[in-house]
Amino acid sequence: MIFNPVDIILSFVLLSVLFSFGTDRVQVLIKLVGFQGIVISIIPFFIGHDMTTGGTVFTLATLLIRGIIIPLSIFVAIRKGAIRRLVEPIVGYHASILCGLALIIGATYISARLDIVSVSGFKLLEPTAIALLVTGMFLLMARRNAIAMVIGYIMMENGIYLVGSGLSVGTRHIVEFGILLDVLAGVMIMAVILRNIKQTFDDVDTALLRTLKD
Amino acid sequence: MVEIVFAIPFIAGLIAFFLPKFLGRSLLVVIGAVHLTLSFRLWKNHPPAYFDQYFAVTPEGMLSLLVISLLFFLISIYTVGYLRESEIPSEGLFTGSMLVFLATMTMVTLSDHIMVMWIAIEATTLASAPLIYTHRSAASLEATWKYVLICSVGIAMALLGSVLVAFSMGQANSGTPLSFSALAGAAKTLDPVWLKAGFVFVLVGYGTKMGLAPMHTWLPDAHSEAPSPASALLSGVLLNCAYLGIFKTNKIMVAAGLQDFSGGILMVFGLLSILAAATFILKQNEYKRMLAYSSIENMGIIAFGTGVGGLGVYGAVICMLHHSLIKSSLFLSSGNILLGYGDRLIKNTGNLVKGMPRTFVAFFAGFAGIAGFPPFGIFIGEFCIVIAAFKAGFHVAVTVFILSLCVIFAGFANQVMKISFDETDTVIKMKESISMVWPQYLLLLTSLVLCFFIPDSLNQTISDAITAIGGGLK
Amino acid sequence: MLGGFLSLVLARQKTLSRGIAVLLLSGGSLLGLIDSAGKLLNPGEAWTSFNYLDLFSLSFHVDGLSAFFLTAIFAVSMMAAIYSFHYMENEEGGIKNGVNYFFFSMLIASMALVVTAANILTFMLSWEIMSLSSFFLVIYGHESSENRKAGYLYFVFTHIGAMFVLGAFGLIYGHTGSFDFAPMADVPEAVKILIFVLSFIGFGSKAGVFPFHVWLPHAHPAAPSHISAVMSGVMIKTGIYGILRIYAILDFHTPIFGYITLIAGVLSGILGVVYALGQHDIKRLLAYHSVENIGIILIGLGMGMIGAATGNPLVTVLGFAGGILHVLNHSIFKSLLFMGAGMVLHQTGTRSIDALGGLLKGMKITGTTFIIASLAICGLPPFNGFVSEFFIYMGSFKSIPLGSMTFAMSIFAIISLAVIGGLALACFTKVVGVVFQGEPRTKVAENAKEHGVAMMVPMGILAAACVIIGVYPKVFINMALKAVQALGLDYGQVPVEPFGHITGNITFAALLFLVLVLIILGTRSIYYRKKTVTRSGTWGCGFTQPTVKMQYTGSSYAGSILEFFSAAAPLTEDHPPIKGRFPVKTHYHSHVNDIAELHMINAVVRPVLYLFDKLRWMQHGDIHLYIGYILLTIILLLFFI
Amino acid sequence: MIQSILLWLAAILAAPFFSGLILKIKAFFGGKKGPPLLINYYTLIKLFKKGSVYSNSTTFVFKLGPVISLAATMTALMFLPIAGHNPIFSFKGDVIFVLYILGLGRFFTIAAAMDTASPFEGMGAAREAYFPIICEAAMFMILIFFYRITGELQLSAYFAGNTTQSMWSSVGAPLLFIVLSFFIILLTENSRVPVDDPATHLELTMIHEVMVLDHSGPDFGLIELGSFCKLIFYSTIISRMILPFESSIFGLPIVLYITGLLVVYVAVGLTESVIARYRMDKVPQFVLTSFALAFFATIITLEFVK
Repeated sequence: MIFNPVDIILSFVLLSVLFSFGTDRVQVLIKLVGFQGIVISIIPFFIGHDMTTGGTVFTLATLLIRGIIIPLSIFVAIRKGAIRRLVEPIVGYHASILCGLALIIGATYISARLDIVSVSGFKLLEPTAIALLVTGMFLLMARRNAIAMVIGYIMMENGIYLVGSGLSVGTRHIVEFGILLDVLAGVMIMAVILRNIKQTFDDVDTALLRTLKD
Repeated sequence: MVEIVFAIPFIAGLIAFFLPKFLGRSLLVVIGAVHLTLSFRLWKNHPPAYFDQYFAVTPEGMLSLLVISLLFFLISIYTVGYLRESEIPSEGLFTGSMLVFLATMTMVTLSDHIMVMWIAIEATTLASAPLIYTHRSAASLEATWKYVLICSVGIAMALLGSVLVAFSMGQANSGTPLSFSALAGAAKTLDPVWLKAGFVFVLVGYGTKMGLAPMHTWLPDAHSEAPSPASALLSGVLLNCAYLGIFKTNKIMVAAGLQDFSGGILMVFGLLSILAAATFILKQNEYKRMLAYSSIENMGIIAFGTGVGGLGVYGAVICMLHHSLIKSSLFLSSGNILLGYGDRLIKNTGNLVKGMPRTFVAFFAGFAGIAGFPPFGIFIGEFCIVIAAFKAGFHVAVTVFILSLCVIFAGFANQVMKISFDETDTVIKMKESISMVWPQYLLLLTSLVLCFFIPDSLNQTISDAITAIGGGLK
Repeated sequence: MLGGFLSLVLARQKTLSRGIAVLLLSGGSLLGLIDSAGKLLNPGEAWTSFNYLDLFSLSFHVDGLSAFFLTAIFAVSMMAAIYSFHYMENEEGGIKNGVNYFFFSMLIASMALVVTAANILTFMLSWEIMSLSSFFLVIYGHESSENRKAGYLYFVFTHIGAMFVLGAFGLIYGHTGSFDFAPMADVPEAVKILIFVLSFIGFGSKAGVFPFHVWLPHAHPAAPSHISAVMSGVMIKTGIYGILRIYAILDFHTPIFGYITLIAGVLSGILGVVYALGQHDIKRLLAYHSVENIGIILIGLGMGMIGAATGNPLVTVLGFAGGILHVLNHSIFKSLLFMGAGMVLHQTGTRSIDALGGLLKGMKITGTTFIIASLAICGLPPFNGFVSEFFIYMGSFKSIPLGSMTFAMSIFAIISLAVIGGLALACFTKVVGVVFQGEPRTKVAENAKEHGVAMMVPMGILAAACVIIGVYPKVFINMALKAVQALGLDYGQVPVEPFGHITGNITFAALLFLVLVLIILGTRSIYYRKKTVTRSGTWGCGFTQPTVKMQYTGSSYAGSILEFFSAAAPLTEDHPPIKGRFPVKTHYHSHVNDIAELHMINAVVRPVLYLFDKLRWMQHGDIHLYIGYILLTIILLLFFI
Repeated sequence: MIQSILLWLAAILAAPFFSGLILKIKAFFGGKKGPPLLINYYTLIKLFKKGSVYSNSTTFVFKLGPVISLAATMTALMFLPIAGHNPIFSFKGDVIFVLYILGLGRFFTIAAAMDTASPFEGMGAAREAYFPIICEAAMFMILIFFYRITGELQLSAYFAGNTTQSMWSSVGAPLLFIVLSFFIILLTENSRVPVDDPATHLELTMIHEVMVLDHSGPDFGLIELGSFCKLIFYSTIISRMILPFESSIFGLPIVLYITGLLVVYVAVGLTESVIARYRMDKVPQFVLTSFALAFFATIITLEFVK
């Protein structure tokens, strides 16, 4: 079919990915992650599976957590420690954007090679998933700001969630549930650590965390 | 009713957060004992699991579980003494997370469902993070940060891998549950490409947790910064849990007839880890980091053995058992050394044999064991692995294996000799109480006994475990 | 044999009380000795096997070869145990002694296990236990840094050696698929050669074959003397045993083995004795002589292998028998020498040759036995060293006509044997002359007395053994022949006849010589009865006040010879020139560098360290790159799907 | 057998005479009258009449030295075929035994020297220990040569009967080298010029003489006797090698033998009178030449024997 809500939504996500490459503000990143969270958690509605009530509730819960709780918690962490709002890139912004484009293209290419479409009927689903994954990785590697790294981690999880959402119903919920739990707990712990880092070094620049080495 | 085994410590852990010091300590030991007995009963009469599609009693799981509970019991005894000697902030948190950690690890060993396994392993990460941060120092904070972040990323990879494995089921058998046993059963019908991809991701993911090079980077930091009982747990059993994940996935691979692929990758990772360990042990200047790297080495050996297959798998399992026993004893001894000399650097220690003779015995015996000297079991393990590798004809690989073991030994021995015999003018700050030496002795003794005599039932369990992934004795 | 083990096990519990330990040790060794000797004299093969871990089996098997080595092991350990009773007495710390005895008994037991092991696993197990226990014995005196260094060196070398052996075994298992030490049938020859080389390196590093002997001169001085006696006497021989055993297993008679062994033997022989000449520390010197004698043994074995390869029974048996007999001989006189050195050390507290002198006056028995042992180690008749060397000579000569390559080899062997003999003679005249004769150079040496019956009795017994074997070698040669038979060189029953002749001749000649000596002595003493015998100072050739400092020291004694070998044994001297018309004070210090040690450091250790140093940047503490590793790994792996 | 024993005794008894001969020759070349031919007997008798003086620093080894060295040489002589007669005893490999028994003698001479704590004797001992090493190498080289030809390992197989003759016929040329190298060995082993100068007055430059400085009286006599025997041992071999002729005429072999001995001793005397003693550090090269010769000879024989 020509008009496909999922692909439209996913294209938004890809856009947000590009933004996340370009931006230099932590808040923006957080907002983006929240946006992604909301978007990807509503995707299951549009994927052709028949939604049971339980499934619906579950999806809503996902939306709640991904879209609101997690971003909020990070905001809280920030306000608690009035963290500097810059992401301190290792790779510059413009270079990052180029990287982003390259990543998206690469992602599309790869997903074309492994025919995941057979599993889920949507063209953009897999490229977006891979793009999110790699973006998360990229943020983890290319941003010295600890918060940016956490966000990168969340993006990765989002990507995996997308991949998982291509699964058939029988196994999907447990997967989603697991991811959700993991992200929640993980982000909570990370937030705690963030705060501690802030208190110890009164900065979240991971360049300070390079003392342990051989 | 299998779940109770991890339910109890979980609840206890939650309680322990709020208990006063003394109660917390005693609770630790009590739960350890209870857990030990429970897991023994589990081992003796395999009861069915309540959520039987998520949990099951598998031989390889039982092996790790037994090791876990034995180690935890002894370590908890040690911990009591340790807590008495050293002052650490918010002890409740410490004991609590110890128990929760135990619970999560138990859950790993009992889980049969891919996702549950994954959740459990991630949970171990989160549960052990506070343990590493116990000392509240900048360094420990950094270690925790790296530990959590790297492991989470790795585990995320594992998750992706699991999902891909799920993909490999395709539409054909969407009915089958995502449990290892079921998948192993239906292995032939799985799509090999997805399976391979899944295995790669799972291996990298759990390998990160298991400490296989080049994903091992968090390990030395975490082990050196965590308080010794925690490091003992981390290196003694946590790594095994991660290994369990790989082991089970490998089971599917073997069942699907892809053991050459998986075996090859495992061997490569094994060798890489051993080489990495050699690199850093050779000129190490902190003993706890040294021990950590030696853990990496042993994980490498185990992975290598698993990859070799045949007798090698047997060797790998033997190595796993004995490494847990010996390495944890070593970490406990290193805890004594740390308390005694109050310094992490090797050059500031020395003449252990005079200063702390009891600890010296445990420490040196542990070293001999880890270095693969009889009468400790790792000797048998390495022997089997090497023999099997030759039998399978991986001559180059086994040459690298042996040579790097030599290098590691040279470095390790050098450091240990320094610690044990060099002159020093430090005055020992602690006295060796019974509860801080006997756990090590018991651990070593167990390894020693297991080197010469393995009870048939245990032997049966081992062979069950290894036959599943094509480990044969001949 | 089992009886021996039983009491050893007992000894482990009671190690705290020295006496009991010694009693049990020696008793156990005695039982073992009787048993093994019995096995040797009336050939019978014993099997024992235990099930192990339900899949392997620990099996032991005693054939001629094992029995021969067992005899040596138990004999020497018994002596050493008795000796230790008085030697260890003024060592502080009962617990320390206890530990020492514990590992001592473990060492004996494990050595016995090694030579009786009948499959790969058993062998490796006992081998490693042996290494471990001997390591603890080496670092007994861990207070001094050089002992620690020695222990470390030994530990590393022995472990690496074990790894090589493991590799060889792995190859064997890989091709036969069985753990047992059974002759290998259909295995490609290249593999067999590889196995031989690997195991040769592995066992050689235990036996102290050049250039793998580096640990030896460090470790032996470090250990207490009775331990050095055991280690140098029998423990390093387990390496020889291993080589022989592997040779028997391979069941493949190529001259290449012979060449390898022989050349290694010649190198170790000559260089060993040259380095020995350069030593000032008496125990180091003896240690280097162990290297030399291992060389001689290997020459014999090499000859045997060549003989076997060229299908010449006589050469084969002569070579092997000579080598194997030399194992026994060396274990006897070398342990005797170490005991003597131990006595000196125990009484004077110094190991430096040039600090001693004139001990023969104070220590009659020690001195005499030491001289006897020196004569034996120089291979002079009528002592036991001569017998085995004689056999090896015979073998080498016999192999001259066997073709050009063998001809070259045998010339090589004979000449080097001759040179070794000469050098050894020079070296031991130096030791005897400087340590036991002349004037004492220090106070301690001046009033050194003997002490400890338990220390002298074994020395006496061993010295007697030297003479007995030297004069009446028939029985022992037969033992050696039994051992050779066990090699399975498809000659079946080795004929005792021709060798009987040889031994007969030796006995005869020795007796003849002794009779002659006695006659002359007798006449001399009778003659002297009515002579005026006066004592006075040594004729100082015009010097009116000769001082003890003017004596020829060991360094100066060996100087000219070392010059001759300076290529192989670079000599570093530290000697500030004398200044002024009335020179105040100067000192002279010389040290012979072991080229093997130098090159081992330059060629092996340094590169390895360098390489791994370069790799250390991996762990540079930046989390971003850590995560990068993970990504990279995955991307790489994805290519293999 | 009886004959052999007689010859043995004769050789021992005659040894001093020939040594005296050397002195005579040297004197002759020096233009002096020189001592009587029987000088050595006189000295021996005189010595045996005397008493002994022992240094305080000596032990029983010092007394043992002379005895054993003498006994060693005598034993060696027993295995040597004199004038082509079968020796008293002989067995396969007796050569090795003989060489080593001589080594034993040397050991004790050195030990006795070291016993006196005199720096000069130590010096001599060091040299005595050093040079023979190379000699032994050369000896064994020669042995290999002989074995190569005869395939036997006993002196009787080389020098008894017509074996030597046949050797000449088969490998004449190399044998010349052997004779030469053996002569060098003789000079070294018996510490004659140019290796050592027994007649010099400066102890620093001696080898053998300095080692026996402290021996006196009968002991010294024994030593002297021993060295005479040693000399005659070597020269007997050479004389047999240069005059290997066998004949049934009674006494002719003896005559030949004696002439041979005369030649050898004269040669020694000549060398002593025409050549000066080498510097000590030159000596090893000199001795090595003998080894080289023997080696060369052996290599050549490879061609002959094929």
